[in-house]
Amino acid sequence: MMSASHPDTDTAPVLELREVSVAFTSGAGAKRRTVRAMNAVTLEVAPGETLGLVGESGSGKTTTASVALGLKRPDSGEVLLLGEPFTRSRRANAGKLQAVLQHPHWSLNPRRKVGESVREPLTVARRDLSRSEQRQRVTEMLEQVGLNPAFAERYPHELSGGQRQRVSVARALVTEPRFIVFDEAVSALDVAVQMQILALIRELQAEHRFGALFISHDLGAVERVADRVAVLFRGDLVETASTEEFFRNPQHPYSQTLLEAL
Amino acid sequence: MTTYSLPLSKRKRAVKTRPPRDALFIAAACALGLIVLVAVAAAVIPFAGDPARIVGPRLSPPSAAYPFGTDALGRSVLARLLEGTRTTLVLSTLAVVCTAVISVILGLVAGYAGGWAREVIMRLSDVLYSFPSIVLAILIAAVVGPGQAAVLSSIVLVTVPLMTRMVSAAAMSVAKRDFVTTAKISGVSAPVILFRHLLPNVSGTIAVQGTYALSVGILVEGGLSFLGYGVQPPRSSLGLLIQEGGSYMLQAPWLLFAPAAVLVVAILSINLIGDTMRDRLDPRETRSLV
Amino acid sequence: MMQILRWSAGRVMSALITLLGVSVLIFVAIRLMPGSYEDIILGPLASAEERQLLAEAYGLDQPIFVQYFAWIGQVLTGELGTSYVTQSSVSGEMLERIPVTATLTIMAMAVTLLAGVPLGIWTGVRSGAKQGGAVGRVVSSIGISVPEFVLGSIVIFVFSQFSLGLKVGGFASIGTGFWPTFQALLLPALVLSVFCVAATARTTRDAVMGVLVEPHITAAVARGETAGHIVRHHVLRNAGIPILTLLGTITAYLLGGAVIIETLFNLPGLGSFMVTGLGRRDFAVVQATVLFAAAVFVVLSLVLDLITSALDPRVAVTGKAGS
Amino acid sequence: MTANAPAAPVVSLTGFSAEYRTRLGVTRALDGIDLDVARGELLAIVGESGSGKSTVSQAIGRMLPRVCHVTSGSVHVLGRDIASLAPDAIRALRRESLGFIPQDPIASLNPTMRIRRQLELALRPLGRPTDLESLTELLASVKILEPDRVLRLYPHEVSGGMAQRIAIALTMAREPEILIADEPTASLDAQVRDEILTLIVDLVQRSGASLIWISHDLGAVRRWCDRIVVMHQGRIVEEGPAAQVLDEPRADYTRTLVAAIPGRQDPTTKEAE
Repeated sequence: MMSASHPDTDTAPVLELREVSVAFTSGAGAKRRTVRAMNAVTLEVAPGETLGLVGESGSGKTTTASVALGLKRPDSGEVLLLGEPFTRSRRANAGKLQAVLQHPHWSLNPRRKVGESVREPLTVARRDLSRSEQRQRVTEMLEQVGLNPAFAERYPHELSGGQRQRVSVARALVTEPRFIVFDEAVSALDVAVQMQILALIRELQAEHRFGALFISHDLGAVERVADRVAVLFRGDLVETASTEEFFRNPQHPYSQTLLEAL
Repeated sequence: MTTYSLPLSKRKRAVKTRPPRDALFIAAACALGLIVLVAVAAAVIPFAGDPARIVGPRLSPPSAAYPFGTDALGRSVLARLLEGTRTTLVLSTLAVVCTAVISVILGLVAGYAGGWAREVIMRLSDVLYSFPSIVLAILIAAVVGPGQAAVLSSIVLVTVPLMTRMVSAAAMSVAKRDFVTTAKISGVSAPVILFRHLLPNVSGTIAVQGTYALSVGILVEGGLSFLGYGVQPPRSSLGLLIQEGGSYMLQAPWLLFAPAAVLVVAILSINLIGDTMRDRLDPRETRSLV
Repeated sequence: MMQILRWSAGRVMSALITLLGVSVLIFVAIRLMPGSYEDIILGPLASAEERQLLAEAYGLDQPIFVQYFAWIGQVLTGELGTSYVTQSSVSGEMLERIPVTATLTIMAMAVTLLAGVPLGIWTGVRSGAKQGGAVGRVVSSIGISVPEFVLGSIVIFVFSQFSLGLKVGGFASIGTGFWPTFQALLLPALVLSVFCVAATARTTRDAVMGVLVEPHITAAVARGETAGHIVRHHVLRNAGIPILTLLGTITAYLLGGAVIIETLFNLPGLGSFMVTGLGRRDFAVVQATVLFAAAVFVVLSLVLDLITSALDPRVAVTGKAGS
Repeated sequence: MTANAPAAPVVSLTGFSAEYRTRLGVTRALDGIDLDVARGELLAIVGESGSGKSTVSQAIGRMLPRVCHVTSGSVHVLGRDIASLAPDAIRALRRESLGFIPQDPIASLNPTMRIRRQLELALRPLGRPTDLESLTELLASVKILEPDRVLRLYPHEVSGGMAQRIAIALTMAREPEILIADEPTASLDAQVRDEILTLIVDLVQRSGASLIWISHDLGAVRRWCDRIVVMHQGRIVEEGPAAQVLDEPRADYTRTLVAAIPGRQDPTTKEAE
């Protein structure tokens, strides 16, 4: 079902969430509490655009990330990736979407060489490429993220946090996905390194035109990398605005407290 | 001891942890190594003579001619001890290898799949775990009949529950890591995730639990053979030798003390090695109030 | 309050499922045992009719799960079948023997708690100190490296060799008053408890060390509270939960150890009954004693589980015991 | 606020260095720290995770973890070198003069004990009244609405903000001369953060104690503290009055830190105080 408002395929939204709701129930009996992680969240990410998603812990950011990545099936509402709903098998979407997650320490399998980790998505999405062709793409990707290709032979523990996140970005881009989720991708890094990674993401997005959902509690990072900003407060999407508009005068009172707290 | 300034982010850590230099670990490793070496060597070059041959008068004390004395039938105690140690070690090691294979498969599936698969596997291990080890061994000996098969299957069924639980817990914590989530998103199939991502990162737990299982194995073999339902004469094992030693201990105490000493030293060194490996695997912060 | 009831109902259910599993395992094991009963009772030369008669008497010709439910029905009514060898009822024999094993295990459990837990706490609180290293580790491992059958044999050797007062072997039946029974069981109970004291001390030490590094202990230390105060009020309470769960495993050790100790010291308890049953291929006895041992363990673990949930308030909300 | 005559500093670290020796290798946590804290001063130590700011706060109370070894220098608290203090003396110092406000308030309370019991246990050795009436009053002093209900709860049943108020009440009831707060609002929500900070500063100023506040939140630090110390990888890279350090940062590192605060056009423009 193509959405009418975007007839032209290359501007059709990469990711669409329509009225998506997710609830968790914890405890049981008298103390049974259902926590509404997402209530009727609707958002879109266009190709080449970065949508910043901000909110505090417990606002439903992480749930939104796992729904957008097809890891969690919503209780109600629709999730469309490139216009198609998520199917049961993840193999179908292999290569179309990827993620860069928060903990640099655990973003790579400590027992495998860095090159192998970056090559892994290719072994599923690009079986047509031979092993050496896949290795060749890995070398190209490492260079694109500003790492010396010789790193492919190293183990993750020999790299710094910043370098490990660069490798994650390389792994995310190696299959040329149309949509990438950055879930707190730079929060665990030093400020100076954060700046470099954020700049890298902007550069690569300009070149590869992927759609990105950049999730973070750090407004500073969002300001540097997002085209539009959406604010989540206890599962409700309370405000969506262009970045420049959002930082100049936030509408929703909660957004104001967030900005004031800085 | 040179201290050098290392910025926190570039902390150097070798994945292949070097063997620890602490004295206790080395002592335990040497003791165990010696026992294994001598027992295996005795099979290749029977320097202590043939365990089945009558070499001298019955129950004669240790002397130059018979270094460990002779047993109730006049056989060399040293020769029988070496053969007994070898049987116990071989049986326990073989059993632990089976346990490891079973527990790793069940543990990984339970840890990664979760849901009903995990529930079924945990319930089965609860059932086996409800039997005191010697009681389970007796039940199996009744089914399989006394002998080495009973010892082998008893050790496996006694050690599988605990090892499965430990592997499953470790697998569950690794499954939460980002690199597993990313593999899932890349469409990597579950079996590949189990063996390419979970198994190598759980190998530390497997090694530690395997070591502890080995010491439990020796205990179970000893107990079952001591009761007479494990290894059957004329073959010998540490448990059997201790039982024979027990019945003649008033006239010939060396029949009891030799196998008892070997058994205790073997189990002690295996436990110490296991403790050291466990502390190296996840070094815990400690505090002393004193 | 409702929450605790719901949570404990869950625990009772899983214990029942485990018990069911245990009974199925034993029933299947019995059916797999080599040589049908007919050979044992009637001898291998018995004619076909005799075998058929016996089979009907024991209901062995019905389909397997009918036999199972018949068997379970008997077990639940306390009727554990008749011994194939002595033709006397197994449960009668067991009732006589239970007090022996019970006294033995309770005495050993008392020694375990009185010695094991304090030893564990003492070494746990000092775990970090300099000398805590090698000595602590060897001592904590030696206890669990000397199995009952080794220690028992050596103790018997020592006591019979040098007759240090405690008589070995022979056993005044329970009836003849408390003191002779106590004296007869003291030595076996002590031998049985050595392994359990070591295992308890080891686990208590780990539990205490685990609690000591928790943030609320750091806060207490930062408030300048004395070590005694911290241990008494904070460490014991938080370490209590893992120690209680340990008691379930300790009971399993004790029941297992009792089998060896009773055989070694030839005490007329359930353990020796089980071993002789196995020896004489008297499967009704093996079946009943093994089921009894497993049932005691499952029931006790359930009781301990419920106690720990009552002690740990977090269970009321999160539905699982705080680790 | 600081007395003009240079009164003896309540806390002073001189040439203080420490390193973590673990199986993974040796990592230097602090590299020659010289820091003085005057009586009644509100000092903030800012820096990123791994800069060593928490190690400084632990060193003051001699609460360094076992794997952290002091390699040089000394720490003097109220004029006494804490390294030389006997265990009883250091305990007395912590009990009478030092106060710690935890980063994770809920975790700093005993999970198996109701709040009331914990307050009694902590206050009785100090001779403070522990009857229901005075405990309720104590909780009211930190603006907890229904103190009698809270007293009956278990730690996992109270909110983060509530638990922090309890921790503050517990600490301030001992009237410490030096209060060390290691990221007191890190685990709290935005709205609650300001209330807790105002509460801490208000109580500190009223009691005349010195506050050593560890934080990575430059905005909040700027509003409350007299002096700021910026730390990076175990060294103090800059030190000075709050406004001057944040508006005209001399060290490059401070400049990148300040630039990272969103919505700030240019760090050098003068902010209306």
